[in-house]
Amino acid sequence: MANISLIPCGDFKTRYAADTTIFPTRTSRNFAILGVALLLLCPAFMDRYWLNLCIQIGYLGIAALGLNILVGFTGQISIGHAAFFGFGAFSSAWLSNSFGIPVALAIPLAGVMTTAVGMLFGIPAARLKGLYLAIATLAAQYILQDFFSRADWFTGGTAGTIAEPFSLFGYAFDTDESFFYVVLVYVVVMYILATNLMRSRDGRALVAVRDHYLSAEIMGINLTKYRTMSFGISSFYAGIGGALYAHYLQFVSVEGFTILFSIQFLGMIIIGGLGSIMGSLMGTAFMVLLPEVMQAITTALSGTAIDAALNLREAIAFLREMAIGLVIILFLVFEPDGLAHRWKQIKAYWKLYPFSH
Amino acid sequence: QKIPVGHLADQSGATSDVGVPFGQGVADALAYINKNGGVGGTTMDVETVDYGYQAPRAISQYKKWSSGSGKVAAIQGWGTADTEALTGFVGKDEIPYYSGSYSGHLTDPTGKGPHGSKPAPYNFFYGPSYSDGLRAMLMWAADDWKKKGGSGKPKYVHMGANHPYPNAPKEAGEQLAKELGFDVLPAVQFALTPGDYTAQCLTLKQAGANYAYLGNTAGSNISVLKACQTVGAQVQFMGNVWGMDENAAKAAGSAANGVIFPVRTAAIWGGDAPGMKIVKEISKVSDAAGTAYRPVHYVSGICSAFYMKEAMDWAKQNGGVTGPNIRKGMYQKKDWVPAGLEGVCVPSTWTETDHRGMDKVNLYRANVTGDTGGSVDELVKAGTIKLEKIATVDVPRKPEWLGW
Amino acid sequence: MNAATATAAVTPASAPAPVPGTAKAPLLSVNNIEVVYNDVILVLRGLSLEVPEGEIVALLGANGAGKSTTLKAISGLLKTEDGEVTRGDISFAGERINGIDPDKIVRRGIFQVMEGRRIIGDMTCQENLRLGAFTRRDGGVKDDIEMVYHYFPRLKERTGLAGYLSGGEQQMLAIGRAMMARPKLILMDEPSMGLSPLMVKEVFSIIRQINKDLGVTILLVEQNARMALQAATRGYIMENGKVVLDGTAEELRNNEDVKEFYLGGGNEERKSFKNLKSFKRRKRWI
Amino acid sequence: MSGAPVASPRGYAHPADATRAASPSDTIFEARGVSLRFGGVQALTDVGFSIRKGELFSIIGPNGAGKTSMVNCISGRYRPTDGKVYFKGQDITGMTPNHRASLGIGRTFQNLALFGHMTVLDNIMVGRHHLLKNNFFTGSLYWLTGARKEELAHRREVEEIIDFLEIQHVRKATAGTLSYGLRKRVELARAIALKPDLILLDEPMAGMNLEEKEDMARYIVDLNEEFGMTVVMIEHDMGVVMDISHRVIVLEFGKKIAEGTPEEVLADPRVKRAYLGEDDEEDEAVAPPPKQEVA
Amino acid sequence: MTLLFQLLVNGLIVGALYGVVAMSFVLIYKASRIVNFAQGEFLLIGAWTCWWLLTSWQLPFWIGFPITLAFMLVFGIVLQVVVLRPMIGEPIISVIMVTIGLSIFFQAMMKWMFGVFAKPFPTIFASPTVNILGLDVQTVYVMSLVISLLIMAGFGWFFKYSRMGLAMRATAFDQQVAQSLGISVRHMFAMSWAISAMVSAVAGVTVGVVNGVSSALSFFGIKVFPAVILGGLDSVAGAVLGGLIVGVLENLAHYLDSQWLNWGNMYEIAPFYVLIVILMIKPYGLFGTKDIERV
Ligand SMILES: Nc1ncnc2c1ncn2[C@@H]1O[C@H](COP(=O)(O)OP(=O)(O)OP(=O)(O)O)[C@@H](O)[C@H]1O
Ligand SMILES: Nc1ncnc2c1ncn2[C@@H]1O[C@H](COP(=O)(O)OP(=O)(O)OP(=O)(O)O)[C@@H](O)[C@H]1O
Ligand SMILES: [Mg+2]
Ligand SMILES: [Mg+2]
Repeated sequence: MANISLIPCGDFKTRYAADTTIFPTRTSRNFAILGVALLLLCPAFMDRYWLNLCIQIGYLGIAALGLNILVGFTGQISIGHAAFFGFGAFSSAWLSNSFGIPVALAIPLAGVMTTAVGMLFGIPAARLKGLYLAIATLAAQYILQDFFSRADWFTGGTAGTIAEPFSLFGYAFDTDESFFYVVLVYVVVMYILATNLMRSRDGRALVAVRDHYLSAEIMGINLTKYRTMSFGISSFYAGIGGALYAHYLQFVSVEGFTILFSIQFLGMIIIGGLGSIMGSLMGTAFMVLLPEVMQAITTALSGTAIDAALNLREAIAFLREMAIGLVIILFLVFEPDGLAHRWKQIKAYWKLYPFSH
Repeated sequence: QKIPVGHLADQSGATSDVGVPFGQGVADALAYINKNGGVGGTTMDVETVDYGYQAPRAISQYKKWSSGSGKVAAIQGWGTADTEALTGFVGKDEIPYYSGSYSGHLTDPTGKGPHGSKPAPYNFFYGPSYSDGLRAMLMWAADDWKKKGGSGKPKYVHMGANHPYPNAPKEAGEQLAKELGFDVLPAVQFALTPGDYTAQCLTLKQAGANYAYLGNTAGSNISVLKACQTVGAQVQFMGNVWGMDENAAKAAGSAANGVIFPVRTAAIWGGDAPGMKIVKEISKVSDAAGTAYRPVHYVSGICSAFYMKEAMDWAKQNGGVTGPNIRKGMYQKKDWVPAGLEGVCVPSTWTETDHRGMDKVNLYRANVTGDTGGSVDELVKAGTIKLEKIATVDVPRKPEWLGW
Repeated sequence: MNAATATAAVTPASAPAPVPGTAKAPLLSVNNIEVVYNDVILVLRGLSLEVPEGEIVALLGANGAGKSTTLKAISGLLKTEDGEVTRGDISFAGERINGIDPDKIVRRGIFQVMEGRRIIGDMTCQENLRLGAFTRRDGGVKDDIEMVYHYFPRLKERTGLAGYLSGGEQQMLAIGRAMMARPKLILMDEPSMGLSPLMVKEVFSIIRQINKDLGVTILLVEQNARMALQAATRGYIMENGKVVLDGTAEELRNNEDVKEFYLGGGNEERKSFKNLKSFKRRKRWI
Repeated sequence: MSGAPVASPRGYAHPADATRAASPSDTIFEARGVSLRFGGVQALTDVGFSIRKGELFSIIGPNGAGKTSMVNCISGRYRPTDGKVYFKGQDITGMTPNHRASLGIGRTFQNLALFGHMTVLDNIMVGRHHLLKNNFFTGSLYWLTGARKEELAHRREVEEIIDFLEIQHVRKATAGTLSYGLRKRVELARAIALKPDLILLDEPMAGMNLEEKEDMARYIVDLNEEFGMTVVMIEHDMGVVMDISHRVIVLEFGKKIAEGTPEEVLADPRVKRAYLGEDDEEDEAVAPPPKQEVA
Repeated sequence: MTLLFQLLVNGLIVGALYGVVAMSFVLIYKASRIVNFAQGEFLLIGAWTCWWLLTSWQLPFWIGFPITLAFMLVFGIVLQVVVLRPMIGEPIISVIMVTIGLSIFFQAMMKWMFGVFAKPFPTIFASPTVNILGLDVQTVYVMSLVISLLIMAGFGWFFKYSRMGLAMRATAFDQQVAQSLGISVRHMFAMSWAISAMVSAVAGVTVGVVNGVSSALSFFGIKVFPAVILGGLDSVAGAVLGGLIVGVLENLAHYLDSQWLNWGNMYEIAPFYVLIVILMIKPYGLFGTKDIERV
């Protein structure tokens, strides 16, 4: 995961404030703002299929960012993220169903509830490291899943529970077009919060714990606190993501939050780039779009000459799944550091051009 | 102008062992309909998509189908994952959703039933609900107990994973079992994947269970059957609709011998019924030679597709093939069978307030004798595997059972 | 290049001269190599050096000059760090070896003692030593372990995991491991780092012994220039990825600049470290 | 210790009296009968010494003598199996390392222990952890909670340290890719950023050439004299130890075998035998230093 | 009481099977620190291969089984050469992700090649069950028990004493150093993948014989994680012991559940609770080596 330590030419800062901004240059910042503005227009020209994909990328991206904070920034692998995602979904539904709390409020509250649960399951992090910790999170996955199917009062048991649509001032955001904005706001806010976190004290402490926990401790960082807290923060993100998911589908069922889903979350951040905030979103997009692209290819193929010649028919579904696996493998073989890394290299290339060598 | 129709199937995912034959049945039937006049002369534009039993993919696919100009008139769906996730959406978008998920709550279109859950006005399925299937088997079991001259109360146990699908009929079944005079034992759980379930069988044996419901899909049911055979637990197993079929009987071998399960059609492949002729024709869509053996799910898939087709026929004549019209089309007749499939599909009735289509459940017994190496075709032909109809049970449409 | 500061005896490095007094080809010769890390960071810019068979050659230079990089380029380990030799070539015993996998290079007889000890922490000393002899197939491994214990008796006492050894003990183990391999050429990266003065002396005498008794050629990277130039027959001094000065050890020892910047104290007495406060100089041949 | 900039130009108070304190109340650290064992290995046996405020104190000894272990006992990485350690009169034996850091103990490591994937700047900012007040909540809200102001104030001080150690040019570089010598310097910077009263340096000059050692020595002397930090240093280069330290203890096999001024210790025959070696071929390096002149 | 006793016996027997799968994890982990998420698919591939040889070629088990093992050996090597070799030196977590990709790939491929239906194994043992201490047990379980014990003893020796075993451990510890010692990292990896694939095939065939072969078998791959961790990630004997413990725990939990608690699902969840408790007491499992924490 070697980094390039070059400072692009033309990077002269005269004030420390200017050196700590989120966007290194004015142009990049303007581009980001423009990007968000363009996204605001999406519902006008995208159909529900695309909006749905964007919404999926949105809420999964928030949860993936949480996992990246835990895995990428703090170095604690978790294979139980889907359970926390699910907990957020159930919490939000429960809060709004049982207590009549408006959904707009229930979502952040669900985030807080999930944080608490996350910290509870983060306690082993004080003593466990690496894969031992990872398997402890696997235990969290199974224990929570079991809890979901048992706790009728909370989750509706195995039958699942309905979740109210998101509404604000009496306006219900129950279409893809309107819910898109809800997710967009959450994505922007959550990503900015994370960016801020990572450039301030506690974020740095998390990274320090990842890179060298022994010296981090000697630099005054309370390992137990930060390791547990990292679980908390990550669960908070998972909870928010899950809550958005719940109010989008308006139905939550235990079935959705399996270990495979947890592994998919891991896939998102590894492909996006560990320890990269924007990478989380890119990785999510990759993992969400990959099956869709493969499906599109499959659809395009079926009925064509190739299909007829090879008699794909039944095979095609399996070939598609195999292709998904293969793309993941190939991607990692050629880009083991993730999308964010490639993105950085592209940027560096252009900045340093023609002196890229 | 074609009628766009969506078809979600699981060909590669966790439930593909039953998803493949069912999906094939649906797809072949739709293709056959198109070849033979379509819906009142208009052909359907069917897109079959394998979603690998992953809800998010089902949702994206649904969004594709439900938006824009190509909005589908109806969808042939598949399992618990997609059906549950989409129930709300199809209700709102008014797209009839025919699925292979038979959870009781999908039979309550208004959500006003005694066990009121979310309304499912656009969900249809062909077959007995999981609960009704289990009720039928319990009624049969009560009889069976008497017939066999068992003394005392028979003991009943619900088995399955703690998941939406195996659990769907759990309470309904235990309730009825009590009413029928069973001694209801605590439910026994086993995962949805194959594994070692010797422990479960040992406890069954120790508790002296007489009748056990297997709520899972075939893969893990086989493990239970085999383990119980090994430890010698003498239990009459009753399988779920999806929990037992020709393939499962083959895989479980002699352990599957004697298992009871509901079959949705009035006749199975090779059976004698007027409608079988069309079924054979349909089968040729994907098997030109016409030699393949088609398991029970395939035939059920055909019925599912044909009910939709007839509702579309009605809709076409009454204001156009739109979701709401197709839904109305489903309500037009009583105890009806799609034209041409007489004796294959079981007469069913849907009403605006009650989507429990079937009130007669056919129970079959799997008879397995000897070694089950070789293909299902051969085994059935040789009589090694035989599905034998043992009863047709009336499950009345009691109002208190609506949506349960 | 500030040639004026170099004495006449020293050959400017830009054109590597054949090693005086040796007619046959050197065991190792590095020819004008360029090394790039991560495809962008140019670290070695046309470095050349030669190591004649049977000699000890010292490679000196400031931190970050590229000494370790040079050794890694020779041993092939550069590959494992995203580095690449983009120009020039390296030949060992007459054969070109750049681009070959590090483990194959070891089989050809080049063994590197890496900077920072790098022992296998979760194995015992003995297991570490046995691993040193991984490429050997002869039966002398047991005897050689005893030989290493003879040189470093402390290692024999430590029966626990090597990861718990003190820094100096680990350094001894790393050197011992190289002895176990019985290579033709050992590349030593700062073998005296972290050793006590007594131990430094011992390590250098061991280096001499390895060289003399076992006939191993040694390329030695050292910060302790004084000791290194005493042990070595020849020396190279590098700055910023290039060799800037080379010559026999004798010549280098007497070079004024080397004296001032590497040996401490040119003409005058040794300066006290205490008095250096706020006094700053910048050398450089470039 | 608030986030606001401190009055003194470098942010460090000059001690009223930089010269060596004599009275025992000036003891900043004391070890009493410290023993440490790891299974069968007795790393330290009954070691006791005290360090005065403002002192530059060296620990020397053969490899494996227990020097690093001793420093680990001070910084809290190890807990002595026996004995106690006191810092500013307080018993800190059972205290966690992070707690000790906030009391004012900073250190560098024998084997580099930088945060390899962070920039040099961030590495040093981590050193300021216990001085910063913002937390994950206020930090996330950055602009709204004063976190930004605080960060910038501390950034300014960190830049002072960067200037002092002359590592401006690698400020933004990833620490893991630096050469050995620079990494050592960054580590020192990180330790200084803690604003410690007692700084522990474990072989700060290992792997450096003469010139770099000179630089390093200069920084250490500056730290001690200008910034008033008490310094504990482990070093194998006798020249440096003799020249700059005020007092030295010698460990061998986990036991203290000598203590005193550099000259006294050097004269001790036991030290000669155990540590320096008897022969005089290399004596030049450990020759008595020339007279010190204090700048 | 007999029920409890029978459950315990069953736990041991099934546990041994978990132990075999756990061992195949440990093998790869020990040589490369990679957690192989495709282990379940290895199982599946082994089971299908053997099934195919036995049904399509009508080979007797005692010929088909060794051929399966040989095939898996080659398969492991090919897989390593084609897919994992380019990943040498890349971050471990990326390699782990590759194994996830492999798992998706092979899962689909197996379904494609062998269909989606569960298929029964031909009868292999003359007497399908053996009575052990009053419990009827599938004969094949006994076979896997014996094989697993043999494998375990073999690997115990291999890693402790053989030259290759040492080299594998060195590779896991630090690839760069291993290469500098002349160890071919590629060979080590290829070897570990080959052996691991072979060992998983033993488990795959066993499970296949008992339950019939179907894609769902691959679930075993994840199921044994607790066993691996319980024993200690890098301990072969630990893996087997971990497997036995998990097996017994499952059965014990089921006993408690069915007799008194009636919570349901305990047999699946209880091992995880116990796992967490054990890890809190022994953070490296029962036999895992502690990470060396030194500064
Ligand atoms: N893996 C790497 N990626 C990027 N740059 C590197 C890498 N390794 C070394 N460098 C850079 O290459 C240059 C030379 O490093 P090298 O380690 O060879 O120096 P050195 O002469 O051995 O110094 P020292 O005496 O400190 O060990 C340094 O500027 C360093 O930053
Ligand atoms: N965590 C530990 N576990 C076991 N033994 C240890 C541990 N830490 C240190 N030791 C042992 O204690 C002894 C002293 O080690 P220490 O690191 O303190 O030596 P040192 O004086 O710093 O030596 P050097 O100058 O070589 O760094 C060594 O023999 C070492 O093997
Ligand atoms: Mg170096
Ligand atoms: Mg030390």
